[in-house]
Amino acid sequence: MSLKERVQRCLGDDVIAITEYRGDLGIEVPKGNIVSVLTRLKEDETLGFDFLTDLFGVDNLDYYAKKKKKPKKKAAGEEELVEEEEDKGPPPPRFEVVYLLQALKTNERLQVKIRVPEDDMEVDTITTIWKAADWPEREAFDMFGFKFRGHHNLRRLLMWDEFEDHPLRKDYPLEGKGEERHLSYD
Amino acid sequence: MGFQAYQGEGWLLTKAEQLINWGRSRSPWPFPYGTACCGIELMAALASSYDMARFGAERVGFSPRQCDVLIEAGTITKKMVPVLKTIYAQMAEPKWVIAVGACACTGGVFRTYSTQQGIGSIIPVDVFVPGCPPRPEGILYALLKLLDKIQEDHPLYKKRQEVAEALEAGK
Amino acid sequence: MDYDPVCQIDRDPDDLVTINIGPTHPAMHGTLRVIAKTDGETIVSAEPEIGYLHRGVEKLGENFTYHQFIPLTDRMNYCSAIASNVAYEMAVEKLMGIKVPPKAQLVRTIMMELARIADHQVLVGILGVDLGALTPFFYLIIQREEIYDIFEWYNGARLTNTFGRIGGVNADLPDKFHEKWPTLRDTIRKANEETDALLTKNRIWLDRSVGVNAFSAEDALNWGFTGPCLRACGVKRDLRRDEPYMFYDQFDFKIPVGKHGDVFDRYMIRMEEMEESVKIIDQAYAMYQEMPEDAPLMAKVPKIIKPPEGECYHAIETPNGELGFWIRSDGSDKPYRIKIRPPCYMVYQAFGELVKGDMISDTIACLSSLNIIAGELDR
Amino acid sequence: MEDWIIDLIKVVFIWVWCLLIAVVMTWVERRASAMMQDRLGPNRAGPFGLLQPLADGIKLFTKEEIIPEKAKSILYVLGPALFALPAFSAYAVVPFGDKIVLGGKEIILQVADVNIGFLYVLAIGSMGVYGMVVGGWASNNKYSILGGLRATAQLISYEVPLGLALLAVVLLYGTFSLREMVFQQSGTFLGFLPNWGFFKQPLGFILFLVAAYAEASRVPFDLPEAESELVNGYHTEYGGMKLGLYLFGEYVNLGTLSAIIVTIYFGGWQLPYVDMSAFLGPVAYGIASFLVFFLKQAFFLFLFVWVRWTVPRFRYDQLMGLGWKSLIPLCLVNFFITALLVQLTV
Repeated sequence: MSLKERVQRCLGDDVIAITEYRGDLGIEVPKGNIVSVLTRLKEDETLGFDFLTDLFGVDNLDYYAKKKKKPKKKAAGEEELVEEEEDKGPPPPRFEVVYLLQALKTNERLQVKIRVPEDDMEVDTITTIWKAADWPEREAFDMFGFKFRGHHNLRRLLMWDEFEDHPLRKDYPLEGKGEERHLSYD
Repeated sequence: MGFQAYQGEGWLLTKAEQLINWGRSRSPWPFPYGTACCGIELMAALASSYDMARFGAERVGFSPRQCDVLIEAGTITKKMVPVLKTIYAQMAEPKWVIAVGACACTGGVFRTYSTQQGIGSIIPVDVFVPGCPPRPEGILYALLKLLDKIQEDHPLYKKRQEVAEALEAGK
Repeated sequence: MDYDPVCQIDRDPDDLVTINIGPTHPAMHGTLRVIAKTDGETIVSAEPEIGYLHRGVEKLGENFTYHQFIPLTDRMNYCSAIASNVAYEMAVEKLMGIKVPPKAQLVRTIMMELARIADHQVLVGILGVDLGALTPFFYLIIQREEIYDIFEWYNGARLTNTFGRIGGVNADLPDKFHEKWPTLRDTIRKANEETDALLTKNRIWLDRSVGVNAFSAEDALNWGFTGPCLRACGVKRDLRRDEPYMFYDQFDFKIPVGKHGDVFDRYMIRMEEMEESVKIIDQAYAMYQEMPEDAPLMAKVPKIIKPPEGECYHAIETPNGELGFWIRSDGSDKPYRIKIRPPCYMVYQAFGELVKGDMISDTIACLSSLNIIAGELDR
Repeated sequence: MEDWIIDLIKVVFIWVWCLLIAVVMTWVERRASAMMQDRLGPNRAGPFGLLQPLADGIKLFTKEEIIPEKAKSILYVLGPALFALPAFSAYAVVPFGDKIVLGGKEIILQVADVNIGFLYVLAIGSMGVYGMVVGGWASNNKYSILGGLRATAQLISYEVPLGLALLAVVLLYGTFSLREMVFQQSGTFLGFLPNWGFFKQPLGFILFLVAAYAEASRVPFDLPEAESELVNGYHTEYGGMKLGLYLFGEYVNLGTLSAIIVTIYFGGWQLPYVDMSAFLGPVAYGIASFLVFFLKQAFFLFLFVWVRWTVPRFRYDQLMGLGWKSLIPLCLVNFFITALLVQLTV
């Protein structure tokens, strides 16, 4: 059975969309179910995605803006669900969180995505499943502003604590807004 | 007679200055502030093939109180700026700074929100070494340039001059 | 009074001393910082703080074209820049669906394995320095200069090589390489033997490294370890074997695996991997010599790289472990989002866990043996 | 000549000589380490970089004197002095040569031949730790305090094996006077070996050597300053000539320890199998004995450097374990065996 079928069988209705590009399988799941989905993926015998490779955020602000302009220039085999949403309903959620999983036994990889709207940045933490998610979640908070519910130490990781913005968002300028760090020693 | 010293450099003063400069220029103990790629080249410059120790730049110390030349090799991010300032302030006079690499000179390719665009705007720099990263020879050349600069310094006379100027101003 | 499970005593939390190690501490490699709470010499808790070398590489990547990004990958893991270059190039090639000609792959293999040796040599040298043995560092550096000579002949740079292009490599192996390699192989082995004699057979060295910071395989996988640090814990996992790329499935090489995941295992795995890398280069070079002189070095690649929309992840085994690039393309000439998965990022976040209950000296040994490269860690 | 003038000359001579050894040692350390590491080492100041220590000295003298704001200023200044002085003082009882006859007057090449010289050395030797502790504490820096604490524990722990190893020697020679000990080492032992303490006390010598390395806090026992761990340990906050005093004091310490090793275990100024006084004139003999002593001392000084650049550093608990669990029991064993043998032979 191919990986795609196995994942569909394991997750059932939780799979909102499936993409496949150059052999990389990606699934989109509802935001609220991420912990249960990852737990199932980890514990399912036919899948066994027991290794978290990485976790990060993506800001789709420019992506959607660009798509609206020229919707026809699209490669075949891309996410079709997204396109339909665009045409009809309200704009899709701005942010994405991507989880890269790996099955050590079968050497298979899987991308799991959730979409996070700008006005509700809370995501459940997965540090309960993998400790490896500790810093990646902090970095995602630092760079995009996701609030990981239940994370034990959600502080800025790369920027200093007093920094206010989220630099990897698309509306943040590359050269910054002139922030400077001042330390006072006592 | 006492006032004469203020007039210009006397023989004694010049000789003493020469001696001090001789000592200082042959014993520039480095503070290797290697933060990024240039730090590896700085390491190579300190190691056997290039051997910076030939010029007396030995006894690599990580205590700023004990070092003379701050060799800042690598990118300084905005998060690091206060640290660098503190380190520089902790060093004892006379102190010199060599900025190694494009990042330390101008920020280099990293023209971003988090990178300090050159350390020249934070602390006074004596020698800039371009390159990304510069070769160890470049670092050695910068050190030699710095030693030349030390040789031309006036450690005593300058102070006398300052005293004289302060006296003048006081009158 | 709280019961402290680490030291197994009751202790008033106010009695602890907070020590700030870094970022200019000699053992912190310039940009790392650890805030440690200690009871005497024993570490009760240690929290690493990073970001002192965060240069915004990922943000820059969104503003650079695909080719322009290659030099930035040099500056990530500057100890073995070539491995980072190839990792990125292979990710873009996967995104574009480009097949790289075999000769270019062999050139890449040879250069990458040389970079692996250079990286491990720096690590072993620095580990020695941090444990107080300075001389092996100098022996290894002298020898490493010869590897740098080869890099320099290839494209003029010693450290940040900007090796290869998307779709292949820009040049063949330098002519001098063919004369140099047989002698270089011997000097690498000689330097390793000298280091071995100075360190591995030294009782103090063994005392300082055996059993220090032992880490179980289960924990290591949970924390996302890859590369030598994971193999030291006893997990036989190497992307060169498990997800073979290039010609690694045709080469005959061993994957050294440790048992306890302590400092000594990490050190020994590096020492043995150098030997295996020499073997791989020998085999790759033999295959390379069978190739015709005028075999192509570049695949057909458009002048301006505009991958079709989509996203993919590709990882290879760099000296530190799995270095992966996740790239999303929106069809333009610049990547929409690049996410780098640096190996030591995952390793370093477990640092607090690793050193808990050890002594201050062990912290230093542990940090060196993990081979944390700040450029890659903070990006 | 008045006696006190002679004494003064001897004191000044020994003081200058100590300084000279310390100065030359900084050069030797740098050049020898360079030699071991396939480098050249400092070679710009004077021929072969011989004037390098002078350049360092000038630089350190003309450096700005910083007393950190939060430091305890009196103790901060006192620290280096407390460290350097005992090192010099210990030299007072070391016989650095036999005797020299000048103008019919016999001059002993030793500042003071006290009959408890041995105890004096031990007492003064343990004073050095005050310099480290006071310096470390007064700096008001956590690394310095840790360095100072390590120094206290280490030096006090290793005083014990040092003293025990020496005690066996006292049993052997039956005297506390260092000069007397040297005289007892003339002649041969078992018919073919030089009658040196080393051959009578091989285990004692090794124990003493290890303890001496710890007392001098050199690699592998350089935990008080442990560069990669505690930045620079107890002298992290020191710069300028205060640092210079610490560095000088360390080398003077090495000189003293080497001198004691030579005196107690290697026959002092005596050559094996040869009696120099038989064929040398009184003045020449004095100078020759001094040179022989110096050569032996130089070997041990070089040994200190050699070990420094070869081995890694101990961890704190291993250091303590070595001291209390290995050295002290061995010292006791050595002590009892010696006592037994002395009892049997007498």
